[in-house]
Amino acid sequence: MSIYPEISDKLMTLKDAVSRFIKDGSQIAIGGFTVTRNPMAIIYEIVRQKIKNIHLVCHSNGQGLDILIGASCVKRLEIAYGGNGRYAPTCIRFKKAIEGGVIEFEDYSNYQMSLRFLAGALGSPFISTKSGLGTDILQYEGFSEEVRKERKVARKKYVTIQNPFNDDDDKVVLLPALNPDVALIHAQYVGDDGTVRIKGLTFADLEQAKSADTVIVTCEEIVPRSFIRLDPDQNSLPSFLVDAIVKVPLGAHPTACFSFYDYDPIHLNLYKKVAGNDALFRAYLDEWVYGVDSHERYLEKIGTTQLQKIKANPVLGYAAGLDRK
Amino acid sequence: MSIYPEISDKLMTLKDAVSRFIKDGSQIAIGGFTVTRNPMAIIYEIVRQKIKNIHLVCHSNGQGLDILIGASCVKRLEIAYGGNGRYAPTCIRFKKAIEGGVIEFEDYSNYQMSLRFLAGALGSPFISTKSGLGTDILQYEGFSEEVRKERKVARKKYVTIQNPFNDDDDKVVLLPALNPDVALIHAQYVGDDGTVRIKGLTFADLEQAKSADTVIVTCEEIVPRSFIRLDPDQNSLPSFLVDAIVKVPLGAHPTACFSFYDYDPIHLNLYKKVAGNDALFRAYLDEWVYGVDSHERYLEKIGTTQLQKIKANPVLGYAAGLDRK
Amino acid sequence: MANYTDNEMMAINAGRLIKNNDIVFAGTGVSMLAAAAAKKIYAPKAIIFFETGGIDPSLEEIPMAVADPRVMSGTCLNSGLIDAFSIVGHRKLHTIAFLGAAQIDTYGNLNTTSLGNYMRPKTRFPGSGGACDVASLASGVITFMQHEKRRFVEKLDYLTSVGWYTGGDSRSRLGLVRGGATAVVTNLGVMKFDEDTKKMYLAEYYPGVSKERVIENTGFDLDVSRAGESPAPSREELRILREEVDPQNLIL
Amino acid sequence: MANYTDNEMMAINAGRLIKNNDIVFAGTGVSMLAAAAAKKIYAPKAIIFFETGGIDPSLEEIPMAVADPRVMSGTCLNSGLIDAFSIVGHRKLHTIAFLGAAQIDTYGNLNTTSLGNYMRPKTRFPGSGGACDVASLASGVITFMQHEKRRFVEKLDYLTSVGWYTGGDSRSRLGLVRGGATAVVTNLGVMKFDEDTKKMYLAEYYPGVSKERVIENTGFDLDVSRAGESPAPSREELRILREEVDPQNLIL
Repeated sequence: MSIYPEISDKLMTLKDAVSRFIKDGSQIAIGGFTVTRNPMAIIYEIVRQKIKNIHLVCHSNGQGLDILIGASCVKRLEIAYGGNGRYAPTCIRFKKAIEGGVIEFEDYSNYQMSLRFLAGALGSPFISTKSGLGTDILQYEGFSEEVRKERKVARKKYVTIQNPFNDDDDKVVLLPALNPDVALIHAQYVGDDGTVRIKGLTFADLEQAKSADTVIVTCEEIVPRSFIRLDPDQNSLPSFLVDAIVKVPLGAHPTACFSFYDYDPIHLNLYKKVAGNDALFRAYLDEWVYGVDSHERYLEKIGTTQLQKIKANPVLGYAAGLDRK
Repeated sequence: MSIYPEISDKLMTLKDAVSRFIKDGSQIAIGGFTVTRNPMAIIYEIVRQKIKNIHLVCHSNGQGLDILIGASCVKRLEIAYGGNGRYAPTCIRFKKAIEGGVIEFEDYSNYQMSLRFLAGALGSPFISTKSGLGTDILQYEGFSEEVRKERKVARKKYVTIQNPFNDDDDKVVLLPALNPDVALIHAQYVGDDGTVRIKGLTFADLEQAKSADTVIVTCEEIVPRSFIRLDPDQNSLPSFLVDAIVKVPLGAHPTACFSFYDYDPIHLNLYKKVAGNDALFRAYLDEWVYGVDSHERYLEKIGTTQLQKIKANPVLGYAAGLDRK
Repeated sequence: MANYTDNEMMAINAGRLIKNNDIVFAGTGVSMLAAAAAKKIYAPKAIIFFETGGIDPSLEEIPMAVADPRVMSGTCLNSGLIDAFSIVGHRKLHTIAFLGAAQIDTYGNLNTTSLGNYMRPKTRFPGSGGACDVASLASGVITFMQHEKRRFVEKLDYLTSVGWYTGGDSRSRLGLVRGGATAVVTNLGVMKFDEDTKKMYLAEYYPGVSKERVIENTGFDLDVSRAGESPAPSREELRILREEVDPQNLIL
Repeated sequence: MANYTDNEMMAINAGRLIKNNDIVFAGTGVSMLAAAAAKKIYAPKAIIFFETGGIDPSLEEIPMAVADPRVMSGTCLNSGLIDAFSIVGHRKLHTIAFLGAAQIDTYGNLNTTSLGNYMRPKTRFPGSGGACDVASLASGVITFMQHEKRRFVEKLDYLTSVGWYTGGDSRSRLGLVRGGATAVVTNLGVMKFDEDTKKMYLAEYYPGVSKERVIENTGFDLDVSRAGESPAPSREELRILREEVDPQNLIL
């Protein structure tokens, strides 16, 4: 019998979570933001299982985005920002893929993408905003007419209408809702009743999860129901919105996980050095992704010394004094 | 010098908060929901200061709504629900006012009203939903053409459009955003840095506060910055969205305040007995509102025995075993 | 006389309609009882939640309103209205809502707003609250009614919450993608809706109630040809209801 | 040679533009420095916040990205993107955004998307992120630029974030109710915008920089007639910047 009877049907391995829920052509939203809480462990597993033709829908993504694009898993991209702080002012494989014309892409802004997830979560078909009026974001469409006919692609990038509640000339942008096939979220805690708690900033993770057909949550710890229900004001998602739960300590490495660990400057600098060169990048994937069959093995390669360095001060939430150059 | 230097410009008495920020004709949103966290102390003060012609915008309101309407402070009402649990399946003065034709009113639903506050908070001029299609909520308008021209009244109750992102016939309701003049919120905690923390359910309080031009927060306790910033994930509103802070322990009585006190069945039953009769209701106001010049005096009249009975078990959040008949 | 009350019989019959993994939207009064009974007797894996944002509370005491602090205690999550209604309408969930109403018509449309002229009503009720929303967005609605001719009417004075609208496929033609009226549970029996016409019919009448009595108390033509007698509540059902769901006897 | 770096001079000059009670939206790099400097030197009552949702962090260490865990530490509130952008656009707040860009034009419009053809660019940059949003919604924008001809251009390759659009009242005619480009802070000086034409002009040049050098490094006509020399950073400004804002010397 499972030690977690309430979530025994949802608790699974990374391998099973990916093979059950992520398909060729899936539309995927990944949680986190640039250097923090990217669901790296499950992204590495997607790469290992060679899932192709992913339609990625992002606001600001960093390391997760870059690995998926670099490993040729992504066919189509809706994005506001591809960057990883000082370690990659523009994400390296993302930049190469767009300059090389090897992926379909379309630009939005962060608020626009977040509002699109929110609309999907609310069950609203679209949402209105003033953001973007006059910009080339509303001028240039990245997707062709053919792409616009495909599943999970909005029929129009956006629509501008006259505000029907204002008699004066007043233009408003309507943005189509997003309802991805799968949202991948890395959280600090999942209760043994399936309740999810994210600590620190939530970015657009909650809107992404609520808008998705399937939600996979990887987590640092599974904690008792008695703990997670003592103060339910702090919780983020109810169990019934979550389809798969995978316990993966350090599952966001080399990005940060507030109150557990900081981002890993050594690994991100290593990545920065190799990612721009196709051969070196393939060697990186061989060594760090294909060459390890689990996140535990990957962490063994990182090593305890490095992991101790990035261990967060639990009160501050980050590794004070960490050499971040 | 103030003992709270960071919020010395915002900390004030109920009297000052009402006289500074609430005007004849103000559009007001009040927080809480039926029997919980109605900002009663400031509502009583509004009644005492005889503010008139209020335009009240509500989802589900209970005691606060009924007192304001009963005391003839309300001219215009947008509402989803006027009720107070078993103590008033339909709010009594609300019911009389509508049946008597003495206030202008317009009906929406709870989701619709909450979405309208959300749109106001987002800076979106309107928001789309499927809720309400086919109903008389979209058939009957309560406001006249003249009222529709007045400030803070939407030019149209709603608009139905064809979803521009769907080639098939697909109708969608657009609801106009709400941006009330003032939102009145009762919270458990305000930090001495002005940060607001609401415990238990937040209803639509946060959307109401974020959508309003002015926010008045009454609270049970003012707590140190060191406490409220230890876990900022739990906080509800930043200081800069709040214009006035008033410390009023038991400020939601006779409605409940999670983890502090339960609703007061004795007082709500007393109210139920008198509210239907105009003379008795006026006597009630004379005794409990006009006849006391502060919330402290009002609480003295309620008495410690009754207040001890409704004191919440701080872990359960309510008064276990309270006689609620 | 039966050894149980109308409210008990209604709570039990509605509870029997709930299945494991249903997400149950509960309102006040008998709907609160029915939701708690469903969870404690018939469908322990069902989740009870409230429009106010309280999800899966411990319900050690029965809440008297959907904003009662008892709906915030021992929950998995305390959120707010926006979250609650987005759960009601969530595509991946099977959400069942319990509602009450002042009037119902043959297609399960509901009135909780007013009687008489809308602008100057004879009787004003509380209004939609979340009823219109869940009727629009949930997978199904179970309505509690007192079975009286003046409540089961040919034409509603005000259509607050849409059921099967004008029958047939009229609901989906409105633009509503799922849901509709599932059942009506009264003090006399349980009504369901014809799969094609979407008209209400009598599915079950309670022990001691005749089909004729149901017809007499219904203000429109009601097909009773498919009706059978409901099983009486068991001792155990009543025990749980009285001792665990509402031991303070606040609603029973 | 001056005893301070370009980044120090830029952070100090941008910081000087912030007032108490401004709500300052900070990005990465020098904008992070400028925001922290503003708070610690010029406007202690200003609030620094990030598009990621971190509001008023303690900034005991300088964050290297807007999602750095250091923007979540000691805050008054940890929220998310939706909340952050609704703060940027909030009517009751005076919000000033710090942005960087690859290209800027004479009306302060910005490009952070790409050079060359959009679909097959010569150089791809990260994209808008929140830049387009804050340029649309904030009360004002202060942009950090390296002062080079190829960056100060007649025509942007891609207009990611709108400044004064095509000048005059064109911004408000777009439907944007407030905001616009406030200033541009470069390694050579500080540019502002003419009240009527909304064209960029040189307001200040740094000690040791000539008007001619600014003109040489600007790809469009720039009015320098109103320019004066900026005061050099004081010892105290530099001390706070070096010892309190970025003691690890990560960005300086």
